[in-house]
Amino acid sequence: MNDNYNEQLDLFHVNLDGFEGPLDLLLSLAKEQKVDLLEISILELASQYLNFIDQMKKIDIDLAADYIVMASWLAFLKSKLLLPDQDDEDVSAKELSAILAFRLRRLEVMREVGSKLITRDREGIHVFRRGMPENIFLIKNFNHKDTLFDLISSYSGLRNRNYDNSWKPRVFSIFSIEDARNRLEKMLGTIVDWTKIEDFLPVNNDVSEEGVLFRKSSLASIFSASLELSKEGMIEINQNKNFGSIKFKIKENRSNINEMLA
Amino acid sequence: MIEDNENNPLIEFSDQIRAVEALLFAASDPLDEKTLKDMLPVDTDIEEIMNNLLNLYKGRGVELKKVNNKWMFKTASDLSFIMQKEAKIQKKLSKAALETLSIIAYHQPVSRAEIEEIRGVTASPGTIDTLMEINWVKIKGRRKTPGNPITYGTTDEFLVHFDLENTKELPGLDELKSTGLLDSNLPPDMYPIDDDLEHIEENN
Amino acid sequence: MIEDNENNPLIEFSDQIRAVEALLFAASDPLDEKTLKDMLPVDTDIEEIMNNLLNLYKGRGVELKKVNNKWMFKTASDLSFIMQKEAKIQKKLSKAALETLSIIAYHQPVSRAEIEEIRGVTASPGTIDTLMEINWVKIKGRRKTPGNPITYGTTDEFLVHFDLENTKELPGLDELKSTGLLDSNLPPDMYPIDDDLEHIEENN
Repeated sequence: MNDNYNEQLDLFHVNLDGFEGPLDLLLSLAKEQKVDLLEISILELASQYLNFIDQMKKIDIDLAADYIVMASWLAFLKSKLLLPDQDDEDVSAKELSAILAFRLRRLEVMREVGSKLITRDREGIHVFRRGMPENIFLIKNFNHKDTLFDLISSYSGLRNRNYDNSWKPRVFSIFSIEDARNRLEKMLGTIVDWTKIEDFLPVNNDVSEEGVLFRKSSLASIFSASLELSKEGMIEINQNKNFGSIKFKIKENRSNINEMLA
Repeated sequence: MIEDNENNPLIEFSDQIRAVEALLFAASDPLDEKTLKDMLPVDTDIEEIMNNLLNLYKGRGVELKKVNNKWMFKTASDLSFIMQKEAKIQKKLSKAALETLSIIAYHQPVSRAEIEEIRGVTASPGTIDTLMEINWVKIKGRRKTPGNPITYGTTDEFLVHFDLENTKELPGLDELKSTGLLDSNLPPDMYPIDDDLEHIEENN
Repeated sequence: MIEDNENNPLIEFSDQIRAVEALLFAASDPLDEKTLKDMLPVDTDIEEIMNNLLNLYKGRGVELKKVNNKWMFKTASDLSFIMQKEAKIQKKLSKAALETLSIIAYHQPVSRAEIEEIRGVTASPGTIDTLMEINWVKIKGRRKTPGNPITYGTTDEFLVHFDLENTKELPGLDELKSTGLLDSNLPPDMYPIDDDLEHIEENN
C-alpha cells in the first residue's frame, strides 16, 4: 500500500485520478507531513489541500463536487483556526480539527486492516475446501446455492427489462417564429392603426401547462417576427415607456402598396 | 480414541503424505499418480504414500478409492444413506424460477396472472410448482375479486434460506437504484413493496 | 507408520464419528452442530464427536476448522506452497472494494450512508454489489432509525475465505474498539481540551 501511495504522491502535481475522494487526498497530503496522524497540523493540511485544489482548478474545471465541498469546509475551518475563538460558536475550531483528524485516522485504520485481511491465508488461494462436494440427501435445500443477491438482481433485471427506458423527448406545442411572421403579415394587411401586440396572439384558452407554454411561445415568436419585419422596413414598432405595451403599425408607404396590390 | 499428540501416529506422517492428502481433498477431479508426483519432490515414493493413506482411511467415514487408476476421496459406501445418489435438485434455480420467486417475494400475495403480467411471459406450468416443492413458496389464499384467483407468497423456509427476518428487509426500489442494479429512470409508481403489505388480509 | 488395521486406532471410531466425518467431507460448506445433530441419533454427544475429530485431524494435511459455530474441513495452511499450483486465478479486489469490505467487516451492521461517511466519497454503484455478488457481504437487516436504512454485514463465506472463526477474530478489532476508532462520531476522549486553545493559536 505504501508503494501505491508514493506513486500517487509523484502524481500530485498532475491529476486527481489516483484519489478515492477528498479524504483520500487529505490522507495522502497528511502522510507527506510524515508525522503521526494524531500530531498532524490541521491548519497546514488545510492550506495544502486548498493550494492543491487551486492548482487543479486551473487545469481541470470539472472538479468533482466532493472535492469542492471539502475545500469550502477546509477554507471555513482555516479561517476559524486563524481567528480568535468566538464565544457564541456551537463547535470550536479545535473540535472541528479533532473531528477531521479522527476521520482521517479512521479511514487510515480501515486501510490498514484491509491490507491485513488480504494477506491472510485465503480460501481458494492458500487453503482449499473439498473439491468434489457430494450431495447430502438429508439436508433439505442443501444444494440450493441461490443467494439473496441472486434474488434481488433477478428482480432488478426483470424490472429493467420490462421497462422501456428509451428516451423520448417531450414534444411541446409551440408557436414558431415562422408561423408568427405569417400571422403578422396577414393581420397587418387588414389593420391600419397602432395595435397592441396582445391582439396579434392566436387565441388559446388552454389552462394546462401546455397551454401556458403555447401562449408564452406565441408572445415571444410574434415579438421576434415583428423585429424581423421592422428590420425589413415593413412595419413600425412603438413602446412609450419601459414595460409599456408594444404596438405595431404597418408603414405608410407599405400600406399604400398593399392597397394598390389589393 | 486418540488422547494426545504423543499417541497420535498421524503427526509422524511426512509432509509428503500430508500434501497428497490435501491435494486429493481439494482436487475437483480424481488425480492420477503422475499428476501427484509432478507436484511433489522428485524422490517421492508415491506408492508408499498411497499405501499409507489407504491404511489411514480404511474403515473411516471417508475412504480413499482408486477409480480408473486415479485417486479420490469418497464417503464410505455404508454411509450412502446420508448421501444422495444423484443430484436431483439443481444447484441454482433456473432464470424463470428465480424471476418468479422474486416477483412472489416482492409482490405477495400475488396471483399467477399478475406474475405473468410482470414477467411479460406466460408462466410455464412447472415453475411455481418447483418453488412450492422446495417449500419456498406457498398458497396464501384466494383474492376476493371476480374469479377468486389463488394468490402465492413466500414461506418461512424462504426467509431462512435467504437470511431475512421478514420480507420487508428486501431492498426497496430506491435502494436497488442506489446499488445500480435498477435503472434509475424507473418511474416511482413501480415501487415494489407495499407499505401496507401486512394489512392486506387474505384467507390464510 | 500404520501397518495394519489392528494397530489403527481409527477403526475403533464409532459410526457417529464416521457419519459426521463423512457429512463434513461431503458438504464442503460449513455445517452447524444442529444440522449435524439432526441427522444422528438423539443421544449423540456432538461436542465429544467434534473434539475427537479435531484431535484426529490435528497436524494433518486436511484440518477441521470452526467458522461462525459451523464446522468444515480445509487443507492445512502450511501446505499452501503446493496448493497454489491448484489455485484458480482470483479476481483482484480494487482499492475501493477492499476499503468498503474492511469498513463493512469492522463496522457491521453498517449502512451505505455510514460507509460513504467513513470513506468520504459517494459510493460508486457497484462496489457493494460486487462484494455481495462474490458472497462476502450480505444484507443484515434494516436499522430501526428514521428511514429504516438497509445495513450490511459479512457472510460465512467471508469468514471462510479469510480464515476467521468469527467476526470477533478480525485482526486488530479489540484495539480499534478500545481506541474508539470504530465509533461513528468523535469519541469523548478525543475531544480537545479547551485549555490548550491558546497553545494551538500560538503554534499557527
